[in-house]
Amino acid sequence: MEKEKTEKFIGTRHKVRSHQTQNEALVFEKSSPGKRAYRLAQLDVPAVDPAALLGDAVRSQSGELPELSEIEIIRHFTRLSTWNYAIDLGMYPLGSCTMKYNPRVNELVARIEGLAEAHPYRPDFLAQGQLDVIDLLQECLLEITGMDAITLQPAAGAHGEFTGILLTRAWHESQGNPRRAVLIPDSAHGTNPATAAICGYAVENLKSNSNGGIDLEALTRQVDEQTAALMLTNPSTIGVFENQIHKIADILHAKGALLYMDGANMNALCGKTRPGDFGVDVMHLNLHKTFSTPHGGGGPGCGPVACKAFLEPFLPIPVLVKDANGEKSWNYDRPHSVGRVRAFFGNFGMFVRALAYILANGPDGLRQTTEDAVLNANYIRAKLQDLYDLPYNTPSMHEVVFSDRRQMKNGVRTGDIAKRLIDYGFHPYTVSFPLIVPGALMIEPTESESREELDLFVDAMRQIAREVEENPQVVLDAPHSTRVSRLDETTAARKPILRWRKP
Amino acid sequence: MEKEKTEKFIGTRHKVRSHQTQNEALVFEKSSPGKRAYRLAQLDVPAVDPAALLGDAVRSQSGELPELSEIEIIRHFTRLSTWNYAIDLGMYPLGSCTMKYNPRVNELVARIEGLAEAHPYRPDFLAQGQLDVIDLLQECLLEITGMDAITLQPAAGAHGEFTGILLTRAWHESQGNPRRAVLIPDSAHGTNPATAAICGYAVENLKSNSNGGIDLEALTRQVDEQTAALMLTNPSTIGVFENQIHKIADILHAKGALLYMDGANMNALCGKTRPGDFGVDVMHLNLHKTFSTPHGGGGPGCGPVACKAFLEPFLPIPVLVKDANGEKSWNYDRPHSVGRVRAFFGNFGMFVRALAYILANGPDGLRQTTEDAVLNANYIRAKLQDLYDLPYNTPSMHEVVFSDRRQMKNGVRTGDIAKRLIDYGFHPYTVSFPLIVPGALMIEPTESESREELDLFVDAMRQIAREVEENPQVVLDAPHSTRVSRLDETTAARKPILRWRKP
Amino acid sequence: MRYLPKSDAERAAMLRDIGAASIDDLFSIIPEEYRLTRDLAIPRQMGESEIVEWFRNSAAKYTIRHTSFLGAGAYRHYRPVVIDSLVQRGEFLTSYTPYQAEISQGTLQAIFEFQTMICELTGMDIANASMYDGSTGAAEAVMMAVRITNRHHAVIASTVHPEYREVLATYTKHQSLPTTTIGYDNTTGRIDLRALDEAVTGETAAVLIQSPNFFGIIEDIPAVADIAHKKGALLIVSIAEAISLGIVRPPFEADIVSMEAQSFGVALSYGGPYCGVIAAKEKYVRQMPGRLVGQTADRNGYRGFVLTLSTREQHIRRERATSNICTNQALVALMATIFLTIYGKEGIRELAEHNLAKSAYTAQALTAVPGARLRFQGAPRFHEFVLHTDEEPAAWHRRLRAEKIVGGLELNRWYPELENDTLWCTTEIVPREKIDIAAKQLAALPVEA
Amino acid sequence: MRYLPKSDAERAAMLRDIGAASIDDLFSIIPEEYRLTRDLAIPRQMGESEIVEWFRNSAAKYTIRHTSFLGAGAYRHYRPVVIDSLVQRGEFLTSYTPYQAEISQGTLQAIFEFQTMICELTGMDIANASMYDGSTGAAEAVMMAVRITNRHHAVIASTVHPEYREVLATYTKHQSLPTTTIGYDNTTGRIDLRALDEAVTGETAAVLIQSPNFFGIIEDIPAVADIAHKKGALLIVSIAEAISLGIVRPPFEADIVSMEAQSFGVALSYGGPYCGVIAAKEKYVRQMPGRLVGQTADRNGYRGFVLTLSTREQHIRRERATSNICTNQALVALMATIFLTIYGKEGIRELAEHNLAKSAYTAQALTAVPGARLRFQGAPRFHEFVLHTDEEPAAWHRRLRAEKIVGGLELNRWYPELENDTLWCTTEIVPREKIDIAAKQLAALPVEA
Ligand SMILES: Cc1ncc(COP(=O)(O)O)c(C=O)c1O
Ligand SMILES: Cc1ncc(COP(=O)(O)O)c(C=O)c1O
Repeated sequence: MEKEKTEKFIGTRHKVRSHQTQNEALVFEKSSPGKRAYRLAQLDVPAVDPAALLGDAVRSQSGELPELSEIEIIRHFTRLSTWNYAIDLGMYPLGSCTMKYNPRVNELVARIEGLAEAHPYRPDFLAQGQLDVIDLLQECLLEITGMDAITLQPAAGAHGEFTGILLTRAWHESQGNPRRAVLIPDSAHGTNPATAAICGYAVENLKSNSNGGIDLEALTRQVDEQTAALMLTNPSTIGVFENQIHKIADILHAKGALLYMDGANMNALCGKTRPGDFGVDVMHLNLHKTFSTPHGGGGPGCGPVACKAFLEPFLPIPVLVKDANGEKSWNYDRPHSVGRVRAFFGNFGMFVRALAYILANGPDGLRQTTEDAVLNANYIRAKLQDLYDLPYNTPSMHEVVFSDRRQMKNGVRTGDIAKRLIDYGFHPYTVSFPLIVPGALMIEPTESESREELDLFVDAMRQIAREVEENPQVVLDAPHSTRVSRLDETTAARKPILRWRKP
Repeated sequence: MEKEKTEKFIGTRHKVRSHQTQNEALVFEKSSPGKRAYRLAQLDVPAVDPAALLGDAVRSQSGELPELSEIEIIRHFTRLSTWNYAIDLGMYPLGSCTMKYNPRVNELVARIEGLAEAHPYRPDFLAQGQLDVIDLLQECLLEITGMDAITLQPAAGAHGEFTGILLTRAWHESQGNPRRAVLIPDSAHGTNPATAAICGYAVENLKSNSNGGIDLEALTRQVDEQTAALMLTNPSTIGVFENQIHKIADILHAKGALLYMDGANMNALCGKTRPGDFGVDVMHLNLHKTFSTPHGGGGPGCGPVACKAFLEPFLPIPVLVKDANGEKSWNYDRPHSVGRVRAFFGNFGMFVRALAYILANGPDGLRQTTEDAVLNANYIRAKLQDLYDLPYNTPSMHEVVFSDRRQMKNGVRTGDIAKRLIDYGFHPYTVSFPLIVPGALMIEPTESESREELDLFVDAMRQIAREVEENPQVVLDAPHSTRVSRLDETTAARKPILRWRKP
Repeated sequence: MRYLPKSDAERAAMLRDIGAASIDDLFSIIPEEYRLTRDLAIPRQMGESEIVEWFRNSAAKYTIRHTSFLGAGAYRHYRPVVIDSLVQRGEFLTSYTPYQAEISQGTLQAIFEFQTMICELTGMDIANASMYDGSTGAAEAVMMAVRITNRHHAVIASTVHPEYREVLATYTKHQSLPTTTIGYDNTTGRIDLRALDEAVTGETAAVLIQSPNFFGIIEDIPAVADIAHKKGALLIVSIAEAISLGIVRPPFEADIVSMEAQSFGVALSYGGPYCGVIAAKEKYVRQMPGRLVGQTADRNGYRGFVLTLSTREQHIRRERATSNICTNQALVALMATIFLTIYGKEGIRELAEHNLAKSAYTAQALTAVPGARLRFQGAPRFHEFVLHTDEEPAAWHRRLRAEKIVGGLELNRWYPELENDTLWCTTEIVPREKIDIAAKQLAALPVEA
Repeated sequence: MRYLPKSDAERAAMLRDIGAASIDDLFSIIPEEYRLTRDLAIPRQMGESEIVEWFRNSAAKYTIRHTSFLGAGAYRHYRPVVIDSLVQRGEFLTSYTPYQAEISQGTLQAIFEFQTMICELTGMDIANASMYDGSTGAAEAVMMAVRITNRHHAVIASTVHPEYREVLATYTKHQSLPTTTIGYDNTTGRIDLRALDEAVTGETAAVLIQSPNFFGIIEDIPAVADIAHKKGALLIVSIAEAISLGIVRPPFEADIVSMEAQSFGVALSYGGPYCGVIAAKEKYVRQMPGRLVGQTADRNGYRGFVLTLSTREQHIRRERATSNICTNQALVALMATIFLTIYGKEGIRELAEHNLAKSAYTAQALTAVPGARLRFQGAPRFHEFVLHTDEEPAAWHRRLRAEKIVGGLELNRWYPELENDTLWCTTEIVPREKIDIAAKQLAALPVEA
């Protein structure tokens, strides 16, 4: 095993060594007038005089876009890319984000000309190929979730939440009263309350019980005729399966409220259990988590919403329909629809990738994937629980959440441990979320990590624990091995510089 | 400008900073039985029993190929790639190698299904598209070189030399005497003498004159009826245009000998002058140098051979021919041909890339490219000649060759300066070639470098010169900023370990 | 399963380390009755070659390279090759939102460059890191205006993309935010200024227009701005065809610009993923939805970039956040950034000019056809126009399709009054020869007369 | 020109720094009369979209997805997607030969892995970093044997790929290295062992055979080895279809193996670039042509890799080098390395089995056709076979092509005695349905009877 000794390390970094990366200025700073990276095809129609055609509307002064040659552009973005960590480089255990392998075949099929170059307004009879993709993906997702109807239109998870709560609201309105409030556990992701608010609902906070789960008594007390729905993440954000879920559904349904499930953690359930079977009325999925579409540095995503039959009439327009001889088309005539949540049909390119992933797995593959995801999380838990505080010792599913309680004694917080992990060659876990765990270390390995990579992660976490005891300063000053370290976020926010300006 | 201070540096490294790179074991060390990265399509014919079909010829024990999953493979090769320097990362001034930009559109067109999936034995009438590519590339290369006939069959420069000298030999044989020797200047690349030997010729060394060029008197003395040809690199390997070239041709032709030109340095001539016009009888080109096909870590290349009409009958088979109505086909009926130099038609994928490059440039682009290549080399020469010894001060074309004479005084050789350049973020120049320059620094920037990149290079070279004066040890110990440093080549050669073996 | 880096032996060993008898132990918390004991009824596991084949076949259905004159919010422009070569680098493709700045500088600097380019193009001071698309961007822009002005009424031009307006309606419905829609001038196709003047009141938070509008016509932005501003309302300009900014005067008078950046090197991909973005005047930065990247320095004084002003966002502010957006369109924004770097200051103008020329030629060719004329006159257009034909579109569409040409989009689907009116878009990739064929077919006699 | 990173202003400034009045000054050394004063007569500078269009069109000519039964040294197998994703990373694609080990470890380690895999597959001890292709590799292998044995005569099987033999002839012609060609056994299609036994003498440097041979038949390597070795000659085995090694016994008895690795994930690409490689017994390492990568350690004890034993090569040895090869097929070797990593120990066997099954099915289907039979019997085959038809191939070729099928390759082009004999190859990618159609057409009556 290779070793590296430096005063900065008590132990051994097995995973990374320092090397060099190229510097690179802003693209604007590399510009000089007259350089070109483009050449248009010869114009085969008469040239026109823009000023004559546009009059006052003509642009008199061009924007300050950079002027570079092609090789400089290749180098610019290649150099920038080398400053990033990525799944392709190593484990990326961001809790709740499901950073799994993004298969390359997905990228290939999404770029097949007939799919990539299809205009959204091409007539349906020319779009049968696209509609086949949408239809099969919908079928698969319905079978996986156990729900009755689905829309692929939402562009991301939060957008799916928005759509799902709109369905809820539309249904309540159809029952005569939109109701006032949405119940949200204190363990929920920030998008849940933000979504409820946009949908015109008051947010009622639901305190988690000692296991980080739903307190049935509290719930029973809080649910009433003004409760529109409960937004529940299952498994919860501490990675625990809500095994009272059916009772929860009953309590809600008894008062005419609905159960919304945030499906961000479906990676713990695929092929093992189905939300539709345990009482969920409406839910969203994140194709960019559970179904392997790449995160791309922050997006794009796709957040399909699946629901029970009674909510189907309210789905966004348009809805895919099939006629007798299998010809597919879009139906816009949906009087009860909540309307559109975005233009066109959604992030089709992500549909293609997610379907390719499902076909590559099949039923056995999806089940094995879920099992491996849960296996990995429990393996990490078993290997670290002697050194890191486990606030809730309920069994973990796909992720495990520790707290920095012990390290705090030496003045080291979860954020510091996270930065130190970088020195050991890993992307940090999710820091200080969920809020119900003070100083949380939220670790989701996903199924994509080999035992070797997990052991290296465990080794790093254990070495850091030791450093916290023997030399906390080295942790507090981390990272020590990166191009930049501890950027000044305060100044960034106090005096925002949000764009380059020509000197 | 960002700065980095470390005891290892007297000055400032403007181009690179240290960061981290992932470690990665041998792919065999990551293997474990049962892991899979493949899945075959369902077999749609009856399965067979190999043992029954093959008898003794069946393989009883599989080779020890690694067993990994797909994500591990992506990570393995992605991690490895981050240990490489490349044109895409920065200037790569390897003299004689013409490390220019490799356009991405070349890679795209070479992968268009109809081109990439064409079988070499598809009938000619189905291969008209492929033959169009070959025909147009041949036309362009003939116009660029000013020669009369061409073959694209050779797989690289050395292979082209082999082919070209075979043409020479075949012609001499047709004149009744293959002749005995090939003249090769002491400044020539190693492939030149090696090639002459394979072709059954004795190699006669031609001493360069004080300008590193051909000594006409010496040449006149050496050429006789046993001289088959002179292999001349023009511009020479010290980057100097042989302006006596026509006299040289005359001297050779007077004795019935031929002038072979090593076209590795055509990047200095394209669009400015044509070998066919200044007396060359036969020459090769390196599409992987002058015409931008990628070096790919050592290959593949392509070494077309162009010749004058009198050598045409001897070209390798097959030769492309066109009938009256433009239908193209391969002609194998060539009684005087030297025969085949490889199977099929050559590195077709490289033909596609080179043609794409020529079309992207056009006549004006190729000329400008040559001018910029020469401009860059002369710029470096002007900026460094006060600190580095210039053994020949004849005007430089596309490359400039310094020597380490001055730095030697402090015990620093060209190889050490090369290693030190790595610390400054550059790939070294070509070390200790050509042989006529003791301790050569052979620098070829190509046209692909911006003034900014050239200035950074000049700055690095000047800082190193200063370090040689003030702290030679830091140069002798370089590189200091890489994952590995100064590998033990002696042991590697004394006890060769050329493969991994299962422990 | 070929994506899973484990052998069964390793799984067994790990279970032993955990102290579990079998994998089922780890799922025992799931109530018996809800455990799935059968295989999911989805297609069997396929080999990679079978997957590629499946998609090739569906892609091949009826898609033998048509030439299309469709635009209407989704535009086909040539996509330079280097875009895909670069965005497919794993370091960009497989990284998450750049929360950990030390190992995300590549993504962060690229977003900072994107924000700058959007500002330079739109004439605004600031821009965010992206929104889902042009339609949700427009909706978020209106909600942003409401937060800024504390007024609760919006005025919208009927010439804003119909689907954008539908999305806006969905968003505003539950925020007690009534909206008034303003029609267009029948001759120019621009927003009806008189009607607008009457509709805008002291209660109006914002006026939302699109330029070039849905008919391809460039609105008189200064005039609209005057009407909005004199009542203290904000002007929001939606831009669906970003390439227009190469040659069309930016909406300097706008307070907020919501743009769809799909035209900047993003594939049509049957409607998504695209790239919305909001730009605005500096003073509105704290009401901006979505992520923002800012420049700063690290502890050694090196320049670096970070996500900033995140107190606006849901993960901090929760129900009081400026928006619920989390995942955005980062990789698509990177495509746009690379596209704009390739074309640059001169190229974007030249490209826009080619589009202008192609569309002008198409308008000329089609209006030369007897019974065909421009629906709107007298106001400048970019690369789309509305054509009126005496013959009903269904008839000539059939003739065009026989030539593998998809003609203009029928507008009566959204504008019942626009019978036999179709929207034609011609970008730089449509060859003249196809335009001529389209004109010929349009002029040809109906198949069944 | 869009690849050139300079503005005219920068060019002018640089000329000033150099002290040149104009760019022409820098070319003044070229004698006046040879300076080109006109534009080269080549096509005008094209835009990227025009270039892509040009190649799309040439690719489209007559190539509407045919199914092909062609093999004969170039084999179409499925190429896993990750190969191209990885080899197109600039760090691999745009780097040079790894002479500077400190910044080339990625390429070096990959080559070391390649060398190991080739050894594991062929049963040899060492392998080089690649040769141009299978044909030049075979020629270099023979010259290597000559250096080793110091003998100057070679014996070659006529069942070695005809074009390999042509290349060998070109190489040996000028090295006073006479060769004898040995025919094949008419029933088995294997090399004629008796003739071989007579031809091999104490002067014979090497016996060169191919297995599977050009007819797809697996040679009796132990028997051939005995004949060669008992006369002190080396046995060189050429392998044109590398996939066969997944299921066919490696040529353990060979002294040198020359292989074409194109089948390992390399596109057909109309014949190149492919990837030759030479493997051999350890003791012959110093006569090996081409590059070799060896393992070593750096000054800190880290494992690392370097190019080694370069005293064999032209840049050191010049006219006494083992070969003149310099640039090789590195990137193609990397493709093969990735391919072999994807399939691995089990996959390569399973893949070979599928090829075996497909070919067996094809043989059965075609020989069921009246007037068609296998040309050779009694010796094992891999995935190619020679079919004899009473009807002349030209006739049924026409019928197959109407079905977009390219049938077997006519052998009389190289083997005049093989009239109406065609070589059929079926890899895993040929669907059964196409095989059945081919059989049906073969059986159908001649179009013109
Ligand atoms: C539990 C949970 N809910 C919702 C979301 C929001 O999903 P998206 O980012 O796709 O909008 C996330 C994403 O991090 C999440 O983890
Ligand atoms: C001057 C010269 N001649 C010949 C060659 C050999 O060309 P190749 O490596 O393509 O065989 C080279 C390559 O470095 C060279 O620089």
